Amino acid sequence: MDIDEVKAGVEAIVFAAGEPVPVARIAEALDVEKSMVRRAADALVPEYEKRGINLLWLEDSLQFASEPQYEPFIRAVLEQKRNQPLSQAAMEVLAVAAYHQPVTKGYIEQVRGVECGSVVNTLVEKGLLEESGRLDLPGHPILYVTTKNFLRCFGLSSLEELPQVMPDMPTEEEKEEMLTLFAE
Amino acid sequence: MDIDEVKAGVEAIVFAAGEPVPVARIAEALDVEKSMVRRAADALVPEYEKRGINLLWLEDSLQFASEPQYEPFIRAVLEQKRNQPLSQAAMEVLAVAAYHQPVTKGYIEQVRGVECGSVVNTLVEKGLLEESGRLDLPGHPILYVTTKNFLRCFGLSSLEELPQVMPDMPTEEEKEEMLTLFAE
Amino acid sequence: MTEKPLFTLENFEGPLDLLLHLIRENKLNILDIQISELLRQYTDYIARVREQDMEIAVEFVEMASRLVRIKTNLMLPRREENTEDGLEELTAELIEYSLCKQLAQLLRNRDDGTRRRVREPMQLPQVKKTYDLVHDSSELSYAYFSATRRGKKRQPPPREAFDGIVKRPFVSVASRAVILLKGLVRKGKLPLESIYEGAEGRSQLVATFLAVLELVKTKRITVDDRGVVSLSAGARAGEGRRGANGHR
Repeated sequence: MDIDEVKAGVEAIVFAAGEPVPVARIAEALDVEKSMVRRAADALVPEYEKRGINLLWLEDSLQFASEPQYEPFIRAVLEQKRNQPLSQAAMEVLAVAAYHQPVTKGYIEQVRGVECGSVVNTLVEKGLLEESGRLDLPGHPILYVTTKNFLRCFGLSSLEELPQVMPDMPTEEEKEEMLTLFAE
Repeated sequence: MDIDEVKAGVEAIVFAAGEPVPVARIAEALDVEKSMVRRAADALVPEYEKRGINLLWLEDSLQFASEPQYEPFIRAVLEQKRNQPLSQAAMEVLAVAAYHQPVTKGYIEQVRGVECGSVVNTLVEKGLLEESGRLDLPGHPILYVTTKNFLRCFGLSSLEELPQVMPDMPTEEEKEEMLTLFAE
Repeated sequence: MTEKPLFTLENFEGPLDLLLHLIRENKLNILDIQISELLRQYTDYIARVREQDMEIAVEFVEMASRLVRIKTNLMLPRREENTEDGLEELTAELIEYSLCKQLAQLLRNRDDGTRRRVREPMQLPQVKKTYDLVHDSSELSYAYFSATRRGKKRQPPPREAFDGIVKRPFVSVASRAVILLKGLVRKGKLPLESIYEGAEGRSQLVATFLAVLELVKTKRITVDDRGVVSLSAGARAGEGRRGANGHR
């Protein structure tokens, strides 16, 4: 199989699967090396950049998705209402989970200081969080991680691309003040 | 909107719709003339000819479809999924269903403390659970039982061979009560 | 106070969120919470919400009693050096929660999470989906115990097993820096290794290490070649100015 055939194979498979497909599975189906699949995908990604469909890397998986700027037209054709943006509670739960995964509900509740079981369940239903085993503790709390769908929704291709906040060091002034305050 | 934007708009809309989309609806959503949509589509069709995805005219509608010659590979990838080992969440849902059958989704969720609709659906798809009537309660929730394939998969010749977990099993009355309380 | 716009508790994600709001509104310093003032603001706020006949969620009430407890601890005559008054813990929680909010905002800025479409998997006829693998039946009983959370109920787990769920999730560098500086101010000098002794868990160790690095880099503290940490000469100039604050 030459690279053009692998490229077309990747397109066909990723299109048909709908969901993110791991490179390993594509390689197995096409009976070529994983490195060749990666090379084909890396060549395809820019070809789709200016199109209405994009080819996305999500960790080591591939998925086709519509280009976000055409969402209003798609909505018009499918006669759908605008999706409700995520609530503040959902964003905060997602943030804690994303930056500290795997996390338990208890952990998230501790950071936020409020109960959040139903928010976690909603995020699981929306496919933004998923279960990832349990912690070996009494009560066996469920561990949650973010999904590939989460990466796609937030325009990330891996968790390493999560935006970073500056380390929470106090400013020079605050430090000066702290030293004054805590001097005895 | 220039022709390139219309082309990208057509791609996004036709991709997202999944089914054939009439030119008239695309033109309306993009707020351009139908002739312009046709022109954009006619330009797109040859661009997709050598790819793994094709853009097809069906009467006066458009649809994306994977290139037929790649169907065996697509089939291979779609079938690989069934040989992914069950996730822990799936195993737990299956275990609860196996020991308490017939059960509703609501009952399983109550036992595990988390939403599990999509897991149940996957288990049905994998032929490990099947529907077995409905509970005579408001909402008429579906009852699930394990299948013959389930027995085969765990090397059991009947449900009586399920490993014992007796001390923790609820009594018949408790179960009755739970079914009533946690019907979907 | 009454001229200020009235908020309802619905505007807040929880008591920590309300506290952060009050701290910002009143230009208080999160690293130096004046507990009496914060408690007053907080109870005023709750009282105003109550006047509107609104339900006060239990966690808001719990926070009020926690603030009272901290204030009481601080008013008691100084006891042993390391007595926890609860203020440091609250400060760390507030820093951590404000970090969580910043991260949530960063995520939201990237997208509202709903603007890309994907396709349903193609339905090919005769694709076999039936599960083929074979498992030992004992896996079912393990999964059952796990699902019902009844496994290992009777054996207490090792203490470190709780790390990560019971411990403070974010141990901020800033809060470690505060603790370290307070220790130095009280004791003058500290051996480097003693600074790490109290650290519980890896994230605290890392945060403490980063705090030391930062304080050394900004010349707030010095570490001599015997590994003794002390406040830098410049920093010591601040000593004794504290009395005016007098809240603790």
